[in-house]
Amino acid sequence: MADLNIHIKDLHFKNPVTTASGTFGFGEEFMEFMDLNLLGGIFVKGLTIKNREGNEYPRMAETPSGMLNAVGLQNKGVDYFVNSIYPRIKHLHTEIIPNVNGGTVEDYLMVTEKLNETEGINAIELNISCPNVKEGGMAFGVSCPSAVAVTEAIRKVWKKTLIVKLSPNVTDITEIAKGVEGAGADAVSLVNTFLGMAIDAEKRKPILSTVTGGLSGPAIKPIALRMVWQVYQVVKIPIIGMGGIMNATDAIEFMLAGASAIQVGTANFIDPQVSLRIIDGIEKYLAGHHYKKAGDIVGQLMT
Amino acid sequence: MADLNIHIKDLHFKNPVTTASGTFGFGEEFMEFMDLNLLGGIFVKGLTIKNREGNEYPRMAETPSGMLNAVGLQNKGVDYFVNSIYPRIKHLHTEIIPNVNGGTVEDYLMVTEKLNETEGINAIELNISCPNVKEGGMAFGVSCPSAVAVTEAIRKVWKKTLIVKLSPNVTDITEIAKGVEGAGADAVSLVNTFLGMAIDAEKRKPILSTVTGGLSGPAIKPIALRMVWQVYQVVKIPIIGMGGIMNATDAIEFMLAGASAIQVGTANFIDPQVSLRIIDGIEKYLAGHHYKKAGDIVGQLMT
Amino acid sequence: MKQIRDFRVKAYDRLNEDNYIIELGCDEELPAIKAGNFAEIQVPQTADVFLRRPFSILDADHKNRSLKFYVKAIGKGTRKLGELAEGTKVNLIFPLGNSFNTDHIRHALIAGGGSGIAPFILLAKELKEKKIKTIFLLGARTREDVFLADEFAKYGEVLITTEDGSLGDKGLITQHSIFSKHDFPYDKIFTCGPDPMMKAVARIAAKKGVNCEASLENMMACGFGACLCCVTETLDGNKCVCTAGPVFDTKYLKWQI
Amino acid sequence: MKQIRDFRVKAYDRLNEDNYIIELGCDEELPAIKAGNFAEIQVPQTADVFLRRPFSILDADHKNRSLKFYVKAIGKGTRKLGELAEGTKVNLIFPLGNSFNTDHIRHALIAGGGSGIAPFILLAKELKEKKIKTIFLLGARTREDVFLADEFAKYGEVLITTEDGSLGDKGLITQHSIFSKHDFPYDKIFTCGPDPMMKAVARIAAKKGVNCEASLENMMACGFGACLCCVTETLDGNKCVCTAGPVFDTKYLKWQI
Ligand SMILES: Cc1cc2nc3c(=O)[nH]c(=O)nc-3n(C[C@H](O)[C@H](O)[C@H](O)COP(=O)(O)OP(=O)(O)OC[C@H]3O[C@@H](n4cnc5c(N)ncnc54)[C@H](O)[C@@H]3O)c2cc1C
Ligand SMILES: Cc1cc2nc3c(=O)[nH]c(=O)nc-3n(C[C@H](O)[C@H](O)[C@H](O)COP(=O)(O)OP(=O)(O)OC[C@H]3O[C@@H](n4cnc5c(N)ncnc54)[C@H](O)[C@@H]3O)c2cc1C
Ligand SMILES: Cc1cc2nc3c(=O)[nH]c(=O)nc-3n(C[C@H](O)[C@H](O)[C@H](O)COP(=O)(O)O)c2cc1C
Ligand SMILES: Cc1cc2nc3c(=O)[nH]c(=O)nc-3n(C[C@H](O)[C@H](O)[C@H](O)COP(=O)(O)O)c2cc1C
Ligand code: FES
Ligand code: FES
Repeated sequence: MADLNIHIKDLHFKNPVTTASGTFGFGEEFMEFMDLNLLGGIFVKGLTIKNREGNEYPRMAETPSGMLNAVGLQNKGVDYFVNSIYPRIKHLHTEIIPNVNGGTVEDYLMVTEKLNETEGINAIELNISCPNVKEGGMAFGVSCPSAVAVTEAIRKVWKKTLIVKLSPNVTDITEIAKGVEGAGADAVSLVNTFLGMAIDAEKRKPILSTVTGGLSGPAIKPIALRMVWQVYQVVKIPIIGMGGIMNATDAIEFMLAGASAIQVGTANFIDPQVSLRIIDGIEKYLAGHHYKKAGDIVGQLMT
Repeated sequence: MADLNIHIKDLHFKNPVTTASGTFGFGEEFMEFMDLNLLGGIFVKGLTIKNREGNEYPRMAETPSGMLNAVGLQNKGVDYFVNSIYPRIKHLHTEIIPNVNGGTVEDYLMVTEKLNETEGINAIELNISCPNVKEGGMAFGVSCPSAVAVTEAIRKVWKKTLIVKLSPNVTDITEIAKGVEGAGADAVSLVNTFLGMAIDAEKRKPILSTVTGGLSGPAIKPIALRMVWQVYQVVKIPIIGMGGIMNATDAIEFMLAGASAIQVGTANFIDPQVSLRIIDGIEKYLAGHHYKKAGDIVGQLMT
Repeated sequence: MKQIRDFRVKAYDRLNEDNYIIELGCDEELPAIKAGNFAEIQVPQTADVFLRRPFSILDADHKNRSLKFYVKAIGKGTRKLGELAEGTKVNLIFPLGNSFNTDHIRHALIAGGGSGIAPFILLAKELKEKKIKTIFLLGARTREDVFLADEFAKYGEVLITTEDGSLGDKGLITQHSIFSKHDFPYDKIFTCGPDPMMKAVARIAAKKGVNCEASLENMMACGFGACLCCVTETLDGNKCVCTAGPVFDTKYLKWQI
Repeated sequence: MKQIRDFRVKAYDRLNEDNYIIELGCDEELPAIKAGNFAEIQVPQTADVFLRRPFSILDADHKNRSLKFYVKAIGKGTRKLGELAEGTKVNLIFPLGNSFNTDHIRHALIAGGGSGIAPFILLAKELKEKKIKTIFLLGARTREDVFLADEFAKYGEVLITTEDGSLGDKGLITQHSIFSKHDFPYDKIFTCGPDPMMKAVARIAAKKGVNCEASLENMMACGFGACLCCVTETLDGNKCVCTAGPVFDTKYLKWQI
């Protein structure tokens, strides 16, 4: 059987399949559906320094081959995660990666410092691309100087693996990717959701309470794939790819385009066991094409 | 019956439903399917100064709720259009709007000047957003200064209605929209296709000969709708909206978000008669909601 | 224990043009199912429906390994679900959500508005088993919108209100005389239906000092607590209707009532 | 005249696991259909297929107002099209494309590779009507991949090659002895199948100075000349296979042969 292991500095994925932040809760929601130890890693729901109630209902709209969400980083704050949630999931034999959010650089720093003290956490994902919060979030990720600034600040305090999650809502994602690489990121993850909107024509009203929200699902796959491929041409650090992955073929496409690992997001809602099927499918593909390890297909698109 | 007429300077659409450039040929391909005189207007296939063979086959990939194309502006040049095609379609009682393309500002100017001399053409659509050509195209549309420069240059020579077609592949589409408005555009049309990519995992190759192509269809609708709504907040000139419109409800959503008229693109491939159904549906909606004219719903989203 | 399981369409019971009961059967034994539980159904054979759709479990037949759902066709998914050929595979995640609390009740009032009747057949069965006296108050726009009244009659007295007076009392559910009568013998109200109606019922319950549980139908993306899309405001902040609900004690909800 | 018309699934003829003939019927009279024409079929009841799919018209029964298509299931759309219940509505745009030129032929050779046989039933009928002697050369990987041989036998002699030799001559279609025999009586070759095979046939035709027409199967988004996606390189530049083709004189194609 092919070797599926992926190492990104302190981080060790036993296979390239991880779950995307905000689509997999804290893992516990899926325990009845699967053995979580089989996953490469779990990117848990976005954390902020304080408790956040998130946006008002309605927060969701279905769209063709996708969905919009406007959750707005509802979470009980990093302390609650560290003290109450993490102890319940730290025994899992899979990497648990917190997704770090903030309205200001200081916020990001404070969250990171709390996690610094938590044993067993080998990596954080810096979310500079959330389109659903009024302050911070995506604002950091759509300008290169601010993306660099927050990455540099966190790099100073976080010594283990630092993953920066990029926004697709930009003219040139390669510029931002190079910027955060220069600022010390160990990996980039992309993409977060696309800013979109849905309207109820009969009521003449937006469907989401926040008017706009983040688009995810297969609809965005072609754009996400293009971005991964573009970023792969310009950075040396590993890429964790995502955006509409529904099955193993999709995952393999992202890997061929340059992703060392992938995240499964919206697909979890439709088939909570989909990640296991994706792991199986990648194994079969590697075997069928006589590859020795998962890393052998990364970036191997013949153009 | 509600008044469906839309006027944009010299341009008069008898209803808000037009067909998108590159998806409706020169109208003739649809004559067997419908009475073209019923359409508000026809945006014909992109024109360049010289004959272009376009990109190599394969030029198309199906994606979830959408498609990628990499046609690359195949056309016989503006002279052929003016001398051979236009005489065959000028009798139609609908607006025929050429879509103007170029690799340099001079190219755009030369095409425009040829059209200047052609009677009956009341408007041109400046395509600064084609993602499928190596030179020019989208490059103009993703930077504000170059979008402004080409618009200003054309404005000097084209006195009738000037529509500038915007690229969605930007961080902030409102900035570009404001720029071209300032440069003298009479209207903006948005969106062109999103830069995307498709991969054949078994062959480990891109599906398109050009690796990347333009994503269209319902997949992009939520993002396109958001962009129309954002642009509506910042410009005073009319907006022609498009991106994934498949039925009357979609069209009405774009109008509520701020579009004075809409273009039907990819949907023409699946149902060549879809535009007529959309006109019908808009009429029914206006009647059902007791509106006197189509213009009354433009931008009437209650947020 | 939550299951992800393939079922097959066994039969439809067409109540009228837009309302139907769908019966789905499977091969394995059903898990325990409680009144109020729902299922996330993946609607097959359509390009229009991306996410699963949540439906209350109307009835569970453990012997025949089948589930029934009452569905009102209001959109793409609910229409398609009503058009499947017998034998079509339909995937379910179930049972989801919490359930009604039937402890310490002497006399229950069930108030179902419009299509908000689905969770009440299982509830009626549970109440009957517990020998709790139950009265059913069904409100609808017209007589054509009153469903399952005969079924409920098996479990207790059925009262009906219609807005146009075409069946039962004329008016809204909350205008029914049982609420204005001096004698209000009920010590628990269960309600499901349109939000304004549930709020009105909750208001009456609060006034009368009677405990009231409502089953909410918020928009859901997952149905099992992963997406945080389905929240409702409670005294403890935003809670997911799919995990903390769908049944809530109305006192706990931050409804402007 | 091109039509957009609803048909209904009448019947399937399952050739083997992956190959089938689907018969679609409609209520109105069929328009004139020529050998080589194709239809753009909208595959219903699936989320996976966005665009229509092009298929050559295998046969047209004007009396019974039905069309037949031979389909090889290779992906999402072709698999779904093989699973529809009788009576399912299927929308078609047809007839599309040009047709074979059967003028001034004395002796025709039809070379069909793999699944590239669909356009040849109508062609065989036309040739027979015109009393043009025709020989059929069918090439496939194994005997399991040879279809409709009995059908073609009604219109002329049938020769078969299989790569593994399980039926007919062993080898590729172009390795069949008729090409190496001194006597080559055919003055027209029609071919359809995988590109490399059609190119090889065209090469032989060029060498022998015989006119050759090939039916191409490029990827299409529309099928009627609107999108310019389906091009093939010709001596006159890029041409749409859906309108300038699908049938091309191979001399006109810029094939590296
Ligand atoms: C826990 C729970 C239990 C439910 N039980 C039942 C049941 O037993 N029987 C039944 O018929 N329905 C029930 N519903 C509602 C049902 O899920 C929706 O009617 C269904 O999802 C609509 O799908 P659709 O594709 O037909 O509608 P769509 O085509 O997606 O939408 C049509 C219209 O309905 C609106 N809409 C869709 N879903 C909802 C919703 N959940 N709340 C409010 N508006 C909505 C949309 O905004 C749109 O305007 C339940 C919902 C929940 C959350
Ligand atoms: C004019 C014309 C006539 C045709 N006639 C017939 C016919 O009579 N019988 C028949 O079985 N098929 C015919 N085809 C081919 C048929 O259209 C494709 O097999 C079908 O579109 C595949 O759809 P799918 O959804 O099953 O494949 P998908 O799931 O979309 O694709 C599966 C795989 O097949 C490849 N593929 C898909 N379509 C084509 C294509 N057109 N050319 C090359 N590769 C492709 C894809 O890249 C992918 O790798 C014809 C095509 C054309 C253009
Ligand atoms: C409901 C929902 C909530 C999300 N919450 C977060 C979050 O808290 N932090 C984050 O970085 N990304 C969040 N995302 C984005 C996903 O992690 C992922 O980047 C995106 O959904 C694209 O992948 P997909 O198409 O596979 O879903 C969320 C997405 C969804 C659908
Ligand atoms: C095959 C194809 C060719 C296109 N060619 C052009 C073109 O020549 N000029 C142009 O401005 N836009 C072109 N477009 C973009 C469309 O006009 C439209 O902006 C886009 O497809 C989004 O709308 P839709 O989702 O409704 O298709 C093309 C789109 C497609 C699918
Ligand atoms: S629907 Fe996803 S958390 Fe409730
Ligand atoms: S398929 Fe659209 S032009 Fe041929």
